Amino acid sequence: MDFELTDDQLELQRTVRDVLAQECPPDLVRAVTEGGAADELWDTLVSLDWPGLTIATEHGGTGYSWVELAIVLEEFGRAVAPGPFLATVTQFASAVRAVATPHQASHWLPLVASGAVTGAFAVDEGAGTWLLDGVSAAATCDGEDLVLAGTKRYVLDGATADEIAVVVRLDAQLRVVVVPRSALGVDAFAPIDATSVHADLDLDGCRVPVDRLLGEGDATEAISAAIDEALVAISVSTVGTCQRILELDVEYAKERRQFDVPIGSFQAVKHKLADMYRDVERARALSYFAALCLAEGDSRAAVAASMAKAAAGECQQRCTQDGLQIFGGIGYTWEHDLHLYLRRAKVGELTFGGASQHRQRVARLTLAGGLA
Amino acid sequence: MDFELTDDQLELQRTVRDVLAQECPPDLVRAVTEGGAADELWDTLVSLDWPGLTIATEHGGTGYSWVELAIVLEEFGRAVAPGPFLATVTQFASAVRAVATPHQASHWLPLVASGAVTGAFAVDEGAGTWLLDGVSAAATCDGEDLVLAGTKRYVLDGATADEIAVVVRLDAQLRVVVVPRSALGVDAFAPIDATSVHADLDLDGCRVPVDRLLGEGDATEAISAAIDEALVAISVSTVGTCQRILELDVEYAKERRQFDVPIGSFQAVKHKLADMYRDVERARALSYFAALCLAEGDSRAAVAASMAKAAAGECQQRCTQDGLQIFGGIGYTWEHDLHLYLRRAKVGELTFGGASQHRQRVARLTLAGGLA
Amino acid sequence: MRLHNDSATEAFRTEFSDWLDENLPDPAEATERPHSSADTPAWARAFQAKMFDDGWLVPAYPPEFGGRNAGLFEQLVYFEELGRRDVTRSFNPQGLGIVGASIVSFGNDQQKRDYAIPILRAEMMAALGMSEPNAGSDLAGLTTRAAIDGDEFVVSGQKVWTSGAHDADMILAFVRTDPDAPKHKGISALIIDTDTPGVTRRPFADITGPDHTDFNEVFFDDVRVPRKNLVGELNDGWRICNGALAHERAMLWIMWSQGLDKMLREFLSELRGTAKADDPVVLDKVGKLVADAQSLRLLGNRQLAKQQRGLVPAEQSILKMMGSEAQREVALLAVEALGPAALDQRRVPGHSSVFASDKHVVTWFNRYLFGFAGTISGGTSEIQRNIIAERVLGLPR
Amino acid sequence: MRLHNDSATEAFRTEFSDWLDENLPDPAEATERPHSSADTPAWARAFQAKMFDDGWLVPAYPPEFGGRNAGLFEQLVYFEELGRRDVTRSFNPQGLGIVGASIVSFGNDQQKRDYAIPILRAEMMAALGMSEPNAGSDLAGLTTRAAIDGDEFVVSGQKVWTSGAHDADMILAFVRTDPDAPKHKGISALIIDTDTPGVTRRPFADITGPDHTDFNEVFFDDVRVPRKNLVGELNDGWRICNGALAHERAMLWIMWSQGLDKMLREFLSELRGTAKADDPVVLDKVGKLVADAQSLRLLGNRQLAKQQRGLVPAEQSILKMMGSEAQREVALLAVEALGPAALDQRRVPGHSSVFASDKHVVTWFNRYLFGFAGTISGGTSEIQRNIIAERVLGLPR
Repeated sequence: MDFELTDDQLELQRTVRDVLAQECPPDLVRAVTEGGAADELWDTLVSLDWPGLTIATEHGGTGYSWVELAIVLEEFGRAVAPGPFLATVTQFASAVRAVATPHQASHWLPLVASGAVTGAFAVDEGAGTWLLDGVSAAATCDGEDLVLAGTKRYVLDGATADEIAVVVRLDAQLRVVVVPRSALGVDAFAPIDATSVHADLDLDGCRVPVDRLLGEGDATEAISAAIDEALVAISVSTVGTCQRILELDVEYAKERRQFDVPIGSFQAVKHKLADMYRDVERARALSYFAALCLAEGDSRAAVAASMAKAAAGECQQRCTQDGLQIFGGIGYTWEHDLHLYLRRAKVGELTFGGASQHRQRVARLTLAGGLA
Repeated sequence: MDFELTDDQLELQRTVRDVLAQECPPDLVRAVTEGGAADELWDTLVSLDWPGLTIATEHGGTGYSWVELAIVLEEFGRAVAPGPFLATVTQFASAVRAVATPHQASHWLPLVASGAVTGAFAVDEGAGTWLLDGVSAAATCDGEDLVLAGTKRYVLDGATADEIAVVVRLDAQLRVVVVPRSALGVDAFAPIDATSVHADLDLDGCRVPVDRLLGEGDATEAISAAIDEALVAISVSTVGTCQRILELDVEYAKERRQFDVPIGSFQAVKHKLADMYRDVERARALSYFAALCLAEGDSRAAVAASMAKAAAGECQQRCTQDGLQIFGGIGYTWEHDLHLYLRRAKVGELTFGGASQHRQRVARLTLAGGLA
Repeated sequence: MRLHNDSATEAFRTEFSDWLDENLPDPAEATERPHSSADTPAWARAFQAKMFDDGWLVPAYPPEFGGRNAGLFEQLVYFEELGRRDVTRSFNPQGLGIVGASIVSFGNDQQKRDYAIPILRAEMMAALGMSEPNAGSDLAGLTTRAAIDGDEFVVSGQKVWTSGAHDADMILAFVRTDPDAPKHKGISALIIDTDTPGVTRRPFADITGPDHTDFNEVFFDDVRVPRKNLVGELNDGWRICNGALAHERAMLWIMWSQGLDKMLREFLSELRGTAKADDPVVLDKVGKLVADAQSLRLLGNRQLAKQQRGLVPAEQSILKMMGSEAQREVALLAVEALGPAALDQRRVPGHSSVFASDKHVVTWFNRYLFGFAGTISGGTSEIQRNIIAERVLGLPR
Repeated sequence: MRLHNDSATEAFRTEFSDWLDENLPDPAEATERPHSSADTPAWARAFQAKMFDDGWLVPAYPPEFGGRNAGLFEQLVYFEELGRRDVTRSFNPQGLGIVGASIVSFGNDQQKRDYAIPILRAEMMAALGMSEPNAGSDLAGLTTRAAIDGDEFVVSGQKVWTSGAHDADMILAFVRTDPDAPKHKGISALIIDTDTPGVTRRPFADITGPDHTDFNEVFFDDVRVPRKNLVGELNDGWRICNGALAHERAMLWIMWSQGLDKMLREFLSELRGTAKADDPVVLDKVGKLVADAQSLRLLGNRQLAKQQRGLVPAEQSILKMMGSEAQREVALLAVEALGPAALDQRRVPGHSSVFASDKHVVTWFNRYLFGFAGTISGGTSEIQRNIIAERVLGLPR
């Protein structure tokens, strides 16, 4: 394998980083955290055609691979970028692409690529995992309409997205139906990270035209594949966030003096930072490997996605905890930016299953099928 | 509560330590590890009446409480004392005392107190835990005899003890029957620690007189209580062993120089030793609390025993791993004594359930019954 | 060794327990919440004063300072009874525990009358001026100057992390009075009334949220402080700094122990009956924390027993480290066990006592963040480990 | 980025794979076991010589040293094929990998002919004299002296941890030739034949058992070594010490990666079908280790890809630390998951390859102990972390 970015990919990385440095500085994140909006950032991303990065050119996208998307997501995580990108591109669009008929795809994907529609993906009903056996939300046909019932929980952007891809049961099959958010009852959380707001959705009595039912027949496998994409997206974004925490800590450890020396000369600080570095590198490697599996349609994508999510979870646990501990009091203030990163990293861990659940999934898949 | 040893107890501690320093130096342990015997040590312990420490005076013992026994056991662990003390006093005698009728007790306990008989306790059948629902070894009555069937595994001193208290099912009741080792098929292990040898026992066809069946009726609770004693004994013995590892490491860290300074001046070494110290103190506190609960018949004895075993397990894990890491190459040699302690500590962890299993038991008991 | 206290100690417990039953604030009247650690609502001031007057505020003190010369185990059962009921003695804990205590121990009679007793009776709110921007873990490096000018000190410099300063009437400030002396010589303790000209307090929000404001930066700009406000001897501040907690030093672990017990209790009551209560991975961690809580209590008890016997216990060195780290762990486990439900900051665990001071710290996520206060302030966990290695184990500095 | 190699690399794999299929030792004849890391049974000597002669021993070398000037990815697939079959190239790994490599890189023609090629062809067994009793982690502190006396060096001092010295024909010893120079100047590399008068080798047992004897103390008592045995320039030994591994440095991670894979594979095959394979606490740890193994492979691959592009990779700094710690963890998990069954040292996991050299290291408990060799020797894990912090992250020393 060739496990390093190509020159073109490195160029993309630089471009994304430059754009975000300009358009998404910590002040913007802080403004959103304290109640503001980030509409201009989204407009910029749309003008750069990034929502359609991995959407096929025939659907108005750029047609890049998942590796390029991973590059963008890592930078988004590094900048704690707010806005609808993550849910729209890595959850809604993934679900649509995985499940829809070609005809439906040619309707929805151009809308995503052009930035005309933002989306979300509603799977979980309270277990806090990615597991589909917990789905009991139901759709029933009523003439030309589908009538929905049930509740979806912890939906990223569930309170703000235009359209929501909802996983339901229909005649004992798992299906995805695209529902306008305006047709649903929405209960948004008071979030720990105001840049990624989750919501519970009440489906009861919601009625949509039957052509919003994606694909044909049971979509369990396709939904699983879409969820794997969501896992990898959260993982690589978390890597970016943790990378930034590490950078902030290293910088601080070089400058801050206690007992007449920089605190970075204490072995306790050095070893914490060395372990953070190792965890970031490990999570990055596993995230890009998962992205590469997605890009090449490799059969290891599922186990790779869970390895990435587990590694990102371990990485955020160490980087948030030791990252804050190294900063000491300064990092404990609202005024310091550290907590912006910390909150985002923790949100990633808490959604679509935590590190321990994914480690167990990796173990079960490996015991069943041999080493990756 | 008064959670410190009394003057008398401190005096006992000094006495035991002095005796073992004299009678059980590391050279003796090494000799046993390399194939020798420790018969003289056992003769000395018998001459000091220690096997009967907690056996009532009416049965020829000294009648001390479990706290005094804990003091002795900690010193035994500290000296990695070989020989039949642990299995005889904290497993065989505990089982007999918990289960036997007064008449049977007055037969067996004086034999233990006088050192005339060494014993073992056979519970496990392969699960590697203390759990009684795995017992399927059976006894059936045949006239004046009991006939046994089944296999017992991982029995400490199972290859050497005179008498073995075997947990069996008889008419759907859990019972204990005392079997002469000579009547059993014995398969001794090649042990990781030659000072504590385990064996598998083959009960099939073994025939003993019916008066060797202890007590009357189902003994599940009494057996559980005896197992709790075994847990506390292993825990407090492990504390002593880890204490010695800590002492050896501290001493070495003060002396050994690298990069022109004692390695104990490096923060990485300091913090490892500080954590080892904390874990030893924590495990010691929980072990003595459990001993105190046994001494006073407190209802928290079961949860306390598992807390002690869990804490001892965490403590040995850290002390063996970091204790060896701090010593570096020197500790990696057969010639250095460190591994004698390391092996004993690891044996404790591997018997009667490991730390994780006991943590789970603590959690279940606590969830069921409130905090201890 | 024995599990139970003697009957005299238990009688003491009963006496206090009865007093509490009789005198606890009426929840209907105790509705006002404090908004900083030097803000005490009227109902709480009244309760604290009542504790003082009846000799139950600091039992170890003599009666004139609100106590009854209680022994160590009497103090222990006292705190157990407070903890069992979630009773907070004072909403100005640094006033009661450090500032008041320092003046009781080292102040002169006038300072005791004018400051210590009003602080203990909650008539005056106090703050502690110790940390500085460049003297956090390295307290001996403080640089706030106090130059002597006739009958006055002229104080210049900056303090930070001064809890509740914006609501405090006075600050006990540690200042450098001899710049030429070695680092931890040349420090003195001064009482500085917060309305003295030149004192500026800037409260700032902590990590838990922009509206959670307790810490302050305090700037001293040529602040003139009368010489009579010097506590103890000139240049003897380091001793005061270390001795301030003498009266209840043996009891400091109780705060960690009870805080941990409370969090565990609340977490377990959330866990009971959920699917996670049967998840071995969660149970594994719960068992660890239950044992942590129990060992903290045991080691605290052992420390007391040693002191009772006139020995010098080493337990103290690990209790704060164990307690603060375990508290952070419980909160993190709760966050993880809740999973995405922990994203919702409207979810407030536990029952609320009349003394519950601050909703900011009681969501599990904020409790996790708040846990860092324990592993950072008052000597970071890293420094605690250095101390254990050097002072307890005797390793070279 | 792409998952698969180009076809030329895969063709190289096929060529080597075919060669192995044809030339692997016959198990029936390969029964004799080596008893130290400088002891090679006749069948293994023959196989190693065959690899040399056919250019498969060190593919990166030119043909005259048993290679074929292979590129980085060719070397990678070469090691993958060896690993897949559990093939050991040499039972004298320090001879092949360090001593031979040092002489190939820094020796003169005569040394290459008299030492390097015989070592590579397994006609001569070599040991490495680097560590000393007081120079373990601090290698620059070595004190074995070599004074120049005419055409000879006179060597005095002691080495330790010299693997296989008692079975070796020669030792490449690092000695101090200029005692006045700063610490890591003044060191030279000497070839010392083990039968030279004054050389005493005392093998000693390691922690895994009294009969597991590979390490030696080596004493030099006025040992006279001809000047022509100096490798490289006088006082240039530090460069040799660091440069010895240059040819396969990019491949060092493979050892950790393959060792970890092998242990995991054997552990998982023991676990399959047992009750522990459904225990979430065990699965949680297994998942962690599977991800460790995969990330090690990925980071190793990334290092190669960077080198291929002419970049200087930083991955190397974490690979050894990750690999050695993960290996220790797998063994510990196996011991814990086995429970008391792990007490029985007769239980030998895994299948045995003809190359399996040492039963001492393959019980899980001994593998756990053996794991410490990885976290201690060649720079302890603590020193690896210092290096990462200082060289990769740029923290002050």
